[in-house]
Amino acid sequence: MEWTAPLLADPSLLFGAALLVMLAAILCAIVVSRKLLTSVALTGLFTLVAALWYIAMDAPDVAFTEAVVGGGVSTLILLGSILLTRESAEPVSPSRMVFPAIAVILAGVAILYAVGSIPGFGDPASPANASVGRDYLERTYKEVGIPNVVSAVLASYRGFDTLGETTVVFAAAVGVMLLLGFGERALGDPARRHEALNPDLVEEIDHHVVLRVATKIMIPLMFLFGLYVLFHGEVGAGGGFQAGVILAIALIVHALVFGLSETMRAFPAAAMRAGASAGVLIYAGVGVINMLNGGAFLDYDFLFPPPLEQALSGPDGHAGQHYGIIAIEIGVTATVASGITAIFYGFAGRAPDIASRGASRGPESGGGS
Amino acid sequence: MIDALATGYVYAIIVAMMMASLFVLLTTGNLIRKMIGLSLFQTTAGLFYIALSKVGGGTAPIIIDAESAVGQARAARLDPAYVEHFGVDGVVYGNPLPHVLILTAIVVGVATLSVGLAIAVRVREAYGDTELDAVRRADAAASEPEPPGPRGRPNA
Amino acid sequence: MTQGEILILLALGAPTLSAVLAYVFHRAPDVRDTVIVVCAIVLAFVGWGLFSQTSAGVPPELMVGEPAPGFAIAFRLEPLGALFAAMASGLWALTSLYAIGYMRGAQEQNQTRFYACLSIAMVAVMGVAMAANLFTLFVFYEVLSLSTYPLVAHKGDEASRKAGRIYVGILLGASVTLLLPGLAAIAYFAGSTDFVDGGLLAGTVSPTVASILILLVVFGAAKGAMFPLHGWLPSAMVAPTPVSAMLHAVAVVKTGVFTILKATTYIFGSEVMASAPATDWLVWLASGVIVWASLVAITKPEIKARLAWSTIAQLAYIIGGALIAVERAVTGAALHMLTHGFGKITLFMCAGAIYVATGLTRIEDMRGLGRRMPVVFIAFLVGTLSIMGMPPTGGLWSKFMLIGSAFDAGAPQLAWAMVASSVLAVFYLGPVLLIAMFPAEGAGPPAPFKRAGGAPGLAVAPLAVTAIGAIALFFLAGPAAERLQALWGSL
Amino acid sequence: MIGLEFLNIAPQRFAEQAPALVVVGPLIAACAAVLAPGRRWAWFLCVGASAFAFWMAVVLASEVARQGVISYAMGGFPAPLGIEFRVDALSAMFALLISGMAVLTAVFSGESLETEIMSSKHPLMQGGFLTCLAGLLGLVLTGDAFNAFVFLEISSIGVYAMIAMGGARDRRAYPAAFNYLIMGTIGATFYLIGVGFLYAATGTLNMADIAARIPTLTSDRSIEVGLAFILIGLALKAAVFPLHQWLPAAYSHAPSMIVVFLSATATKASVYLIIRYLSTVFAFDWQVETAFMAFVLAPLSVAGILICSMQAAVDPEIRRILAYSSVAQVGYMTLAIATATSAGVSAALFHLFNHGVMKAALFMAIGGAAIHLKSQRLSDFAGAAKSAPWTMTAFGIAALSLLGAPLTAGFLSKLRLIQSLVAADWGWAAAVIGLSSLIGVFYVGRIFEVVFFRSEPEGGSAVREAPVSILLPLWLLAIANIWFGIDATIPLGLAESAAGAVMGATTLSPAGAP
Repeated sequence: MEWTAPLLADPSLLFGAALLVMLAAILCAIVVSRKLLTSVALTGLFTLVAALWYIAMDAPDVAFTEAVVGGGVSTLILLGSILLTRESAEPVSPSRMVFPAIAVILAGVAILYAVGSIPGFGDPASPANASVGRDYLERTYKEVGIPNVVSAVLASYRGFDTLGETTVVFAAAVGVMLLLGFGERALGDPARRHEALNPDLVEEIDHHVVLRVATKIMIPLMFLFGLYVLFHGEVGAGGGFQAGVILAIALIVHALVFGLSETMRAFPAAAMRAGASAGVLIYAGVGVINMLNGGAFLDYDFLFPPPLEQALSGPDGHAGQHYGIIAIEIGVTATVASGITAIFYGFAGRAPDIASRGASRGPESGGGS
Repeated sequence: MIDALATGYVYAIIVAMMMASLFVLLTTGNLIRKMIGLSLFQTTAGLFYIALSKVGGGTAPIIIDAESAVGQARAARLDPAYVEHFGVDGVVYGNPLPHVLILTAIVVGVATLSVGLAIAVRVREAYGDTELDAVRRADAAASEPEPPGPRGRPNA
Repeated sequence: MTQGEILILLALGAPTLSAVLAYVFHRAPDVRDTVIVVCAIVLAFVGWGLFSQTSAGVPPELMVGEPAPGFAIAFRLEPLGALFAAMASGLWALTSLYAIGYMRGAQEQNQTRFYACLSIAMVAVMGVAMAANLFTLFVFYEVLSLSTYPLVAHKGDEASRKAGRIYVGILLGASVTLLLPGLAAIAYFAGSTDFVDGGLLAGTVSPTVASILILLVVFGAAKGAMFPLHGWLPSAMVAPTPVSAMLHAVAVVKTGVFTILKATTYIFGSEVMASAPATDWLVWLASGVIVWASLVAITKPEIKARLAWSTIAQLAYIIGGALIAVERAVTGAALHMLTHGFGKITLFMCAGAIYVATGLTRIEDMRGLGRRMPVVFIAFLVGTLSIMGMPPTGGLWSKFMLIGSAFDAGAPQLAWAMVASSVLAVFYLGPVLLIAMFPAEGAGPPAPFKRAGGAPGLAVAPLAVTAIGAIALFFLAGPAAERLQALWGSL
Repeated sequence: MIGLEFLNIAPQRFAEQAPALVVVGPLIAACAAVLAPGRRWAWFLCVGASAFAFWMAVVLASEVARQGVISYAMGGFPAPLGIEFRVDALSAMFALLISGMAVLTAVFSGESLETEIMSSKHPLMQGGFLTCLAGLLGLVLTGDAFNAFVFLEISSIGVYAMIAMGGARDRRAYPAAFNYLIMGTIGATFYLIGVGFLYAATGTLNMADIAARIPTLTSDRSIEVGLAFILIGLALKAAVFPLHQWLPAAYSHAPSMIVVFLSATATKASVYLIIRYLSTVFAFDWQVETAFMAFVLAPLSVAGILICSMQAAVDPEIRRILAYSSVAQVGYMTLAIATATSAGVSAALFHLFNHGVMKAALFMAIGGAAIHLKSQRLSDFAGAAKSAPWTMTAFGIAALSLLGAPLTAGFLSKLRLIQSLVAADWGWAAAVIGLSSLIGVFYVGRIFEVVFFRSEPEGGSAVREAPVSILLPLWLLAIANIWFGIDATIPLGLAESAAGAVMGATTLSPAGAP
């Protein structure tokens, strides 16, 4: 059975083509722009459009993640670091471009040469789509018992990858804490506490009582939404990771409106550090419990001792898988939410120094004796 | 040939974008811009994977009942033989595996980005600039007179 | 465990122990020096034991292990090695005594490190002498290079560090770039690197390949100081005199020529050597070096430099003999190792004694010293005679055999070069004696002693013993040569 | 086979879980270390977890020796549905090397961090270190191409930050770490793209499964390009010339603990993955690959060996000398691998093991001796042997091993390399190794001369004897350098069986000292 691009049968293909062209245009703009702020804004835009394209490609989970991460967290960190660094990049002399250009063109030609032998776009019979990928679709409901196949693969079949991914976030949080500290300086010096973020911004916000009130209502809602995304991940798009990012963004919004020191009092950096490692511990702990019950690492069928598993799951089975996935998703959420918040504290806590010292060198506090 | 163009354009555009972001990354001397390039490069690799996962006429890989309204509507647009052959229980789905991989890759990307930017901030604090050229000049100037004592930062 | 194995272990163990104990007792110099001398004397007896075992027809053997397939660490004595082991261990005992006298007299720094390195060098020499295959030999050869580097750079000033750089650069450089690939290639062609009577490679390689391998070995073993890799030897003379005496008259340079001798005898064999064109080139080169180095020696005003250049010439004798690779030549070469060892160490020790007593190194300053240091200069005379190959020293016999075999083997150029060099030796060593014994009229009084009482007894006694040894060899050369004949009898 | 079987005392049920435990142990400890109340606790956790990982690695290695390849299905889902840990002799060897080095580094880290990093950050450093350890171990055990990517990132992302922590002493650490991050991430992304191509062509991510499906494909264009991308990506991570530029700077400015560990393991893990792809996923007799190795890998290795040796010979900073030498040594390994013979791979692995042992000792000695010395210029080590005799003697032994002096591990590995090259009829390559050894004589000689024969500067040297907790692992390594130079049963056995596992039967008989 051949697949011959029935464009009309699948309107998302047309939609996707348009989005791709948009992506290419945005990227061109990034290549030529030298203003860092413009580049960052365009990068945020790029990821949002990419998220749309993912939806067109039937990948809502990826789209969700890309939107919250690329459009949210990445852009935020980039903006924060521009605040801490400089505004525009030096121009690149053409002579410096020769070698990279050759390398890039060579690599591009190589890929295109290979792409020629890849089965056509959208081909359901391609090796990628016909082998393991299809197996998951056929087996998930029987073996794991949840409708969202992406969640099932993510949390169960390839749960070990996801443990790794959580560890990466943990490691990044550790790294940023090492490099930039825990934002302690925002707390340490009362005189500067108020300037924790861009002083102009803080001043502006003070006039906006409406904004403060609105934020006070918004943040619980965001928390609620985060929890919804977490627990809804089995059924629809979403999951622990997206939930964690949303929770972190809620905290960041709080910090933007009420000042970093307020947020750090409510959610201390030490708690974030604990949360980041607790998340990984929960995840790995589930795996260890599985091993103790006689299964392989992360084999949630062994989350409960076999008799209890029988009792809990009834005829359909999969109680272990359900609870296991929820448990590890909670772990992921904990690590991601705390980790990203800690990263944000690190960057934001650095701001007063830079602001007060201008281009001079900052003091040594991240390390050294 | 036409077929190849009709389906291959996706990969062509993605590869072009991939290479453009790599180009930004390799040429610029600005740390922040380098991180932007790196982040875009990773995103475009994600686009490539997701392009692989597309199944014509498919839907998101969240199991739905073929008898439900949504399922019926989905199936109605496709050749029944096609659905029979490539669908699972009467519905054609996208390939979930690349989605999972790219979810992971996105997370890895943001982790790298934050660590990279944190280092960039420290570079700026230590050298007063985020251009690699300026950093190089400062290092060259520092190593020129060969001070006999510790060569750490002046205010360390 | 057989007696042979015990002897081999002792031969390696005694100097090792000496090195360790030197560090253990570094705070008590007297204890340290006593221990070193005791170890050295034990080793001398062990060396003699090895020699008598071998000549009694029960060569000691010991297999240690095979760190890499085809490359075993193993020991087996044969007459050549037994002779070398006996000579080196005997001379080491004397050198230890002498070194203690010298180092104390000259008040050198870092004595513990010095003795430790000297002892390790001795481990290496014994390892080289007893090696059962080229790999083992190579291993200890390298250990020798590395352990003697601290001795050369001993003083730590710029000149000695520079000498150390040249020393280690040439020796290690040559061995890793030439000898090691040569070793790997030999192992590749023959499947092992064992020393086999009649030659390991006999009948397996073409003359061209053999030529390449011969060149790799002869130049790779740069300790033999073959031109153009001789530069390290004169520059290493900045080392304290016991080092020059022991290492650059006995251990290091002899290890170099011993390696070549072993390789030509047991790896290549006389037939391969005779068929390879490289042999001819090298014989010509050796002949040239003999004459040229002797001429250079005459121009050197420093006594140790003169001795060093003389050594380069004498080593070329041995290499020449090794290249000819027939029975008589190899016997002569081995014997020459022995007689030259005794003669040259005597000369070096004399130079050292003079230095300790007066601080002088230039020959022209030594006027009239002969009357004040009679023992030293009589020994010097004996050494000179030995180098020249004159009776009543053993040097006569070894030169005789080498020259004779060179004529027999159709290499008259080599023979004539040796004759010329003997004559030139008169010109480079004679002046020392002349100036010291018969100073020119009105040249002023002899230089005063820098050290009260002149050279210490510990620095004089050993050189007297070696001088007597050089004379004794005149009578013992025959029996020694007979022992060596056993080597050919087994063919 | 490995001489460490006596440590295999785990109960059977425990041993069955060893593939997972070896990674999960350090991972859990990493989280705990970050939560640790004080630096002592963090240090204990670090040492304990590394020791646990080493024990598990021994269990794994002896199980592999006993029963052959071990397959462990993560989550209970068999490959290719789930992620498989596939442990053969090659993986076991690397797991042993990495975890063994981790134990020594962990012991070393206590005092070393004390002087380099403010104490409130020690738990974070230890946590980051353990994360990296878990990542490297996962990298060498996993049988899944994408999972390897994840582990590649786990093992690097904390390291980038930890290298930058050297900036407190020397601000050049920051740009160095940044460059490493950029290069490392480009490498990882190239790898990711390469895996994408393999996935597009075969539809699976399990390495063994990919290998099984490749022969059934009609066109191998995407396999070729996938291979190219994977190898370029890994070569970046392994610092294969000319993609090594990040390494010297990163190694010379990072905190000692990180350098000690990375120099012995990090680039090695990427070399592992290169071997894994070349041998297991693709076939060594595949024509494209043979051509690639003879015409790309071998010339690059030679260039790397010679150029980096020369750079080491002229550089004024001691750690950078060693870092350049590391790149040259990686060149030795890739050169031997490029012969595509079992003897070559075995020699490369043998050298890799020995090089880990010697470089860790060298960096450890420098880190220990220079504990109060902020500079790393070679000239500041003048006369160091006087003020720190124990530390510098161990340093000297390791330097001799680097030089390839007989009776040290380095000598045997050099000999094996030359032997394998001669046996493959690559005499010219053996000559290159000889030539580079000659240059090695110069740079090691330079260091030696300064350390042992230069007199101390006026006012005494700033170099001090290292504390006992550093001397202990340091001397263990120094003794290992000598021990493995005399009796190489353990590393040679590991290398032979590892090469045998990926190449089929070995051509050289396994050695064994009587």
